[in-house]
Amino acid sequence: MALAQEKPQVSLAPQPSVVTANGLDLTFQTADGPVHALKGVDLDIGKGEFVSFIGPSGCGKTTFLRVVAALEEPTSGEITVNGMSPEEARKARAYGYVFQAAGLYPWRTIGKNVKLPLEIMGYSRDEQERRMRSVLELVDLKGFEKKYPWQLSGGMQQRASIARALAFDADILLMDEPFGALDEIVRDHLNEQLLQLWARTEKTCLFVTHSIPEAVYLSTKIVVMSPRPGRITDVIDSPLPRERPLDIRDSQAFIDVAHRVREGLRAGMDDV
Amino acid sequence: MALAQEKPQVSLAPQPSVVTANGLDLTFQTADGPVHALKGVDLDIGKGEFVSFIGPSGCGKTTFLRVVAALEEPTSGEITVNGMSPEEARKARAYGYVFQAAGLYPWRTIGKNVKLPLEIMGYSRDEQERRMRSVLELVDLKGFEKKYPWQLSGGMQQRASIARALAFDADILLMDEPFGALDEIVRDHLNEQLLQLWARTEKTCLFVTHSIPEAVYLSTKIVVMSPRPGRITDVIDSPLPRERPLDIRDSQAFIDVAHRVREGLRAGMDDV
Amino acid sequence: MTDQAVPFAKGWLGPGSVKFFGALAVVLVVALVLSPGLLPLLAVWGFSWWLNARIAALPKSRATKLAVPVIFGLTILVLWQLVVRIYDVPGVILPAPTDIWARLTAEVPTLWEDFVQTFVKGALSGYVMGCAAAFVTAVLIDRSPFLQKGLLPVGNFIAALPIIGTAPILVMWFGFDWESKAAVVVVMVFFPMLVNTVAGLSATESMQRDLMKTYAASYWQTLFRLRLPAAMPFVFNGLKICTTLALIGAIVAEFFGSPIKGMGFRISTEVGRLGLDMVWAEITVAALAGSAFYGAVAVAERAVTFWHPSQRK
Amino acid sequence: QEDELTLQLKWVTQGQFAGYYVAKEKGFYEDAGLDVTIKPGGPDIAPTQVIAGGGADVVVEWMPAALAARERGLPLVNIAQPFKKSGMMLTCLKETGVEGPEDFPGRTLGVWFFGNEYPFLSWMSHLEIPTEGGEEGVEVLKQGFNVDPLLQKQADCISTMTYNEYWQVIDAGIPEDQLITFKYEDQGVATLEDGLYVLEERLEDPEFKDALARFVAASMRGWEYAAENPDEAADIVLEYDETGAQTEKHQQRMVREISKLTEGSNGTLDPADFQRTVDTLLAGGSDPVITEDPGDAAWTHEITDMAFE
Amino acid sequence: MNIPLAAPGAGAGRSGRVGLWLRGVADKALPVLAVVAAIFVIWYAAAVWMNSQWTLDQAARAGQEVTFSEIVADTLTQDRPKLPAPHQVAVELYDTVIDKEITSRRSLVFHAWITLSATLLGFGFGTVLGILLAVGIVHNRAMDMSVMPWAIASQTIPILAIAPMIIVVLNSVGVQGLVPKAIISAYLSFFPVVVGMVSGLRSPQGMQMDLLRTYNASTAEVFWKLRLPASMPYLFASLKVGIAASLVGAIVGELPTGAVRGLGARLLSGSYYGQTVQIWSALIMAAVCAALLVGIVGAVQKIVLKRMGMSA
Ligand SMILES: Nc1ncnc2c1ncn2[C@@H]1O[C@H](COP(=O)(O)OP(=O)(O)OP(=O)(O)O)[C@@H](O)[C@H]1O
Ligand SMILES: Nc1ncnc2c1ncn2[C@@H]1O[C@H](COP(=O)(O)OP(=O)(O)OP(=O)(O)O)[C@@H](O)[C@H]1O
Ligand SMILES: Cc1ncc(C[n+]2csc(CCO)c2C)c(N)n1
Ligand SMILES: [Mg+2]
Ligand SMILES: [Mg+2]
Repeated sequence: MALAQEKPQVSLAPQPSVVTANGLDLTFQTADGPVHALKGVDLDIGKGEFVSFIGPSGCGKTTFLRVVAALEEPTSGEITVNGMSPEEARKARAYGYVFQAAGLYPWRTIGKNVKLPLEIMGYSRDEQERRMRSVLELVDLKGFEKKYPWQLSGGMQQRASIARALAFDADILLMDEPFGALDEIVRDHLNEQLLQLWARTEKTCLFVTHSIPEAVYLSTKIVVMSPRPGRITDVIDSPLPRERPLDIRDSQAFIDVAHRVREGLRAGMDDV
Repeated sequence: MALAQEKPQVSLAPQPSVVTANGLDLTFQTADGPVHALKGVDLDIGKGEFVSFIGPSGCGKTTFLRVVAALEEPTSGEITVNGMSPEEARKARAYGYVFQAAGLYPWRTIGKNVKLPLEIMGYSRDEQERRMRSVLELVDLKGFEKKYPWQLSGGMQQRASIARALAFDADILLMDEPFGALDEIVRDHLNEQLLQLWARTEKTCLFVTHSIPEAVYLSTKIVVMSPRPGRITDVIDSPLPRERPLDIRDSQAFIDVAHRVREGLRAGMDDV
Repeated sequence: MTDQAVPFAKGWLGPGSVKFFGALAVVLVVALVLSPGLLPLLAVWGFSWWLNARIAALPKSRATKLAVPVIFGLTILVLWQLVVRIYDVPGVILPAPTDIWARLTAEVPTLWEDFVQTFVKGALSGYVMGCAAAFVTAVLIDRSPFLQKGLLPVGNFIAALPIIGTAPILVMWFGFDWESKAAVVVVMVFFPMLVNTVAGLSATESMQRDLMKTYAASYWQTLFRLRLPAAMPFVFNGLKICTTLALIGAIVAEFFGSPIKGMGFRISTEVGRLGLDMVWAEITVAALAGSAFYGAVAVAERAVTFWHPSQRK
Repeated sequence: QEDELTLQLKWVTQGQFAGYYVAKEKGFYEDAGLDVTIKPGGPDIAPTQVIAGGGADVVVEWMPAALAARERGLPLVNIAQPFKKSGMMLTCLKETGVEGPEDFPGRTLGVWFFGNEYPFLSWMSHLEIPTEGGEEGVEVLKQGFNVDPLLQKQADCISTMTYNEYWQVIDAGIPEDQLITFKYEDQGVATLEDGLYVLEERLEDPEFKDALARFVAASMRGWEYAAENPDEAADIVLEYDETGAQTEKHQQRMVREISKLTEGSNGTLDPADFQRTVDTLLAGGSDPVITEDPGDAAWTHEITDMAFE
Repeated sequence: MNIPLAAPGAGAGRSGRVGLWLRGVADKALPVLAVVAAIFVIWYAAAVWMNSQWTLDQAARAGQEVTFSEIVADTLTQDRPKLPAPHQVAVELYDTVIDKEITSRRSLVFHAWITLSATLLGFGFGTVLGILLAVGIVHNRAMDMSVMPWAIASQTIPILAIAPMIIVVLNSVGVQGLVPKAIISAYLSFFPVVVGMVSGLRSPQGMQMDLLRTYNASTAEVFWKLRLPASMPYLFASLKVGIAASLVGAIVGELPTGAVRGLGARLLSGSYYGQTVQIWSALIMAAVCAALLVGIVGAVQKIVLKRMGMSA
């Protein structure tokens, strides 16, 4: 809690804002009474940043991402995406969304799964084919176009679903625990690839995770949240360089950031 | 691979053996042909040890635990539990098993779930009640006897299932990724509690996990496995003291062990 | 799940209802040109449609959940009445709801006697015997995969025997009174119930079974503590399917011989006598009894399988 | 240009309706400028309802059912009556000890319903035997389609027709001397069977009346031919039976038995027979089949007069 | 449901794929054959027991004594047995299925075909109606709330009771022939289709729906690209129930249409004349048809789901 005050909302990044939230509040009405999922969330995300959201289960990470994606409407407060309302941004195809589970449609081949957004957005056949191929190559799935999802391992499916989100040119990538279900080794590998991809494409990434090392390893900025009502308790700008080999995780700088994240999480826990 | 040779099967612990495996092999016959799940597994676990099993998905961790619990029969090789065959050990109620998911019966209240093994083993009503209460207190679930499993959070359910395994006096606790589905904070908390419990009760624990920090934090011995056919590639005796505050994880000793585990996992991966 | 349907309902409520009434007006004018008789029918239909859409868009509550189907049913009745009156449908073809109601209230003793004969003696007793027998059989063959693999396909085959054929045979075997009706019901409900119970008994997750194994639990302990409770959602699914089968079976069997009472007897006799209002009165009783029977089993299901995800909330 | 007519029979295709099938097969209808469709009946078909629904122009029906329908507001009119006598009877097993109607109380009797129960009910009220069971009354069963209740000894007596079910009992292996029969004719409660009926309002149409007259004339030709050539008539009936379930032996016998019932009628309704039927039905004590004399409106000689002039 | 892939230690050995396949067939066929054999034994015993009353009665009427072996011999060869012996039914089936030309009215195949054509048409009607209702229910909240309870109530009405009325009413508006039968058959088959299809169309999880929302897909696109394909397994499961119900409906529909042709007519005419053997053979034919139809739907299901990549 205290940490949040110490770290005012001064972004060091000179880039233009991609997502800005001001006093965002969201309350769900349920049979058991209202659930306060987000409370007074202020955040500013610049272009090309990689922002991780971390916090205990149920603290509102997914909800925040869904608000950005216009899948949920805030009860009060303001949010803009690329300077427009989230709804307009969606219609302008501003973002790709990667869900926690791969969520591929089992009746479509990998290739056709990747083409799904392209079909809906009315790309030409040739263009669909071209993009599908290039994007599958990007995630190392060349040659798997004709396979069905269940013929692939969990990690490969997850990569396919990332490919699906990359297939159309969205500036913003929203990822909700994309690697939650994978084992550590595969996860490390995908983390590495994701970083490379991000470096190459200059997209803005919003990434939800439960894993402290993952958050620290990937992000330029880490947002720590506390549970009900979901608030931001700390925003940490990472001192790590953009170039990050896997064993940066054994470095002291890494361990320090991880420690701070853990402390932030603790502090949030004790509040409740 | 190389590590396994460097570290011969010399257990430093002077305690009597609880589980000994010699050249254990297990092959599943499936429609797609045989699956070699365990190959030449040699292992010796002393009384009161806390042994973690770590390795990539599908490497046979669960299978090994199931063999110990007599839920699976090895194709060849020898295994004894408390000096008897696993089958006899089961009939002697030598162990409690905690599955990956909580696996509580949804039609029973938490209290009744915990009483389930006691009913089956023919404890008296009073004794059932007494043990249920004490064991629920142990896992911090006092007052939840009358609730149904779905009314509890995932972490609470998992604790209830641990309580269920503790309710009868088994010397051996087999736990298959009991905290796999929980978030980091809750997990930390449960890890701490589990360690305390183990210290208090002097049980022997066999613990499967995917998380390197978890394995290092909990264990006196870490068994690293490699995938198909599942073999043991490294057995690491932990230099950490038995008394372990949570922030031991930022210590150099901890990081070193974690590093060695990660290297072991890497090596196993590259083989395939 | 249903909230995905909300935007539609919303559309008709706000500015949409203007559109809706506009469209309705156009339809009405067209109808007027085609046949003036259609006018009141479409007007009633349109109005209740609008009303229902409006109620459905309100937050879900006990009242709206009841109101919508009731309004729908009333609309059908009013339309029925209007069709019969406007087009002067002869009563020997389709009586008006008011005529049916008049007959229903006038013949309560007969209807009650028929109800007891067919529903209580025939359907209910057959239902209880058939379901109980199937349940016991399922538990018995549960230990033998061999018997299961043999009985289930054969059972499916036998369940496909049409009742029109089996009913006369069973009437010949078991006589005219309710015993043969119960026998027909037993035959009809036995296999659906068996299949569901067998499926239910194997519906436990392997982890739940393994847990029992780690306790070295006996067969009976596993059965009573794990498999029967886990089977209950399936058992109730079977019980629900069988409620409608039971009533239909008992009624149909009466077509093939019966004492001179019973719902099936009355229906077939009154059709021959052109007493269509009485026929519909019996059908009303049958539908009410069937729905109530189904509802009662559903309530029991809720009480027993309260823990199942489909029953929670 | 042929006039189209649809005839709804009371029961399945069998010798009972030989005249109509013969007339169709032999081209008598065609000769009369008619295209006749014959619809077989069955246990689930009420001819009265079919004609009310417009599914037929003419129906073959028993008079009690037709008069009952008339009272219910379906104005059926008898236009011809090829059957002079009733073929209904009650057949009992001798071993049950039933010797006469006085033995009926306490017995179980099989009766056809679906509009065919009226003759039985009026007979019982003649005898003043209640049909609600008990010591004094008779236990009535709704008899199914066949004679099984007698064979299985579920009933002491069952309803049979002289031309059909009776012979099924015989064919099943029970010799005639083991059976006792009570013909409705002999009991004085006979009612007219198998007449031709149309809806009253349609008789206002002269063209329809003309077609009906030709139809009745051709049908009666068919009946005459059937009476003279019973075996050929049976073959024709078999030809039209699409279920493929009838046997030649049974149908030949049936056509011969039917001839005994059609004998003595040229198709014209005898008003005395009509009155006898009405009286029988009205005499039903507390629960008569019809409550008032329908009067002459329930029949007409117009068609038969036109047909046979 | 949760059958483990293979029991521990239940190895297929060296026999390989062919052996495995043979084993599979034997595994399935043997128990069925055993049960069928048991049924035959019971059937024969029951035939002797149930038919003996008639034999004894007849002997008593003729004033004769009969020995046990005479009883057995007689009970298995009666003309109008209470329960025909299996071989009597088999002979009748042979006569009417194999021995007759299929165009003959005495051929069961002919009658089966008549019933099947009404079944298929009715199944078509029922399926289309069921799917349309389901689509309406899923997309329209008012329909969702109002249709379902009445659909359930509609199934508690005994169809045999209203079948004659349906036929007469349709007749009076000029609909005749195959269609009325098909409508009755559709009345029975639409219900399982509605129920299955509603759960099928609602089976996509929130995430799968949200994915399309992030693409700003229209309702129609959601239907074609997500709901419909996702509903296929549910659809086929209910089609199997539905087609069996259709067959029953077609048979029921044959009674009030004069029962002139079709399996229903065979059942009834067998019934009028006490031809139990004929009833039994028609019954078995009907069950065979049902099994066949369900089998065909199952085969189509396999093919479709395989082409959709939804079966492993
Ligand atoms: N549709 C909804 N209706 C009602 N409550 C909801 C809904 N969605 C989320 N919530 C509640 O809002 C809170 C925040 O949920 P959210 O899914 O954003 O958490 P999260 O941080 O993503 O958690 P996790 O790490 O478990 O995914 C939770 O308490 C949850 O129960
Ligand atoms: N009953 C079974 N039949 C056939 N193969 C099996 C069976 N159980 C496990 N296997 C196979 O044996 C191998 C080892 O499985 P096991 O469950 O022990 O892995 P694991 O190490 O526990 O993996 P995870 O971390 O994913 O739980 C896997 O390849 C698995 O597919
Ligand atoms: C259910 C049933 N209802 C009525 C009759 C009566 N019936 C109408 S026409 C006719 C002559 C044919 O034998 C008979 C007997 C029957 N047989 N079965
Ligand atoms: Mg989440
Ligand atoms: Mg495992």
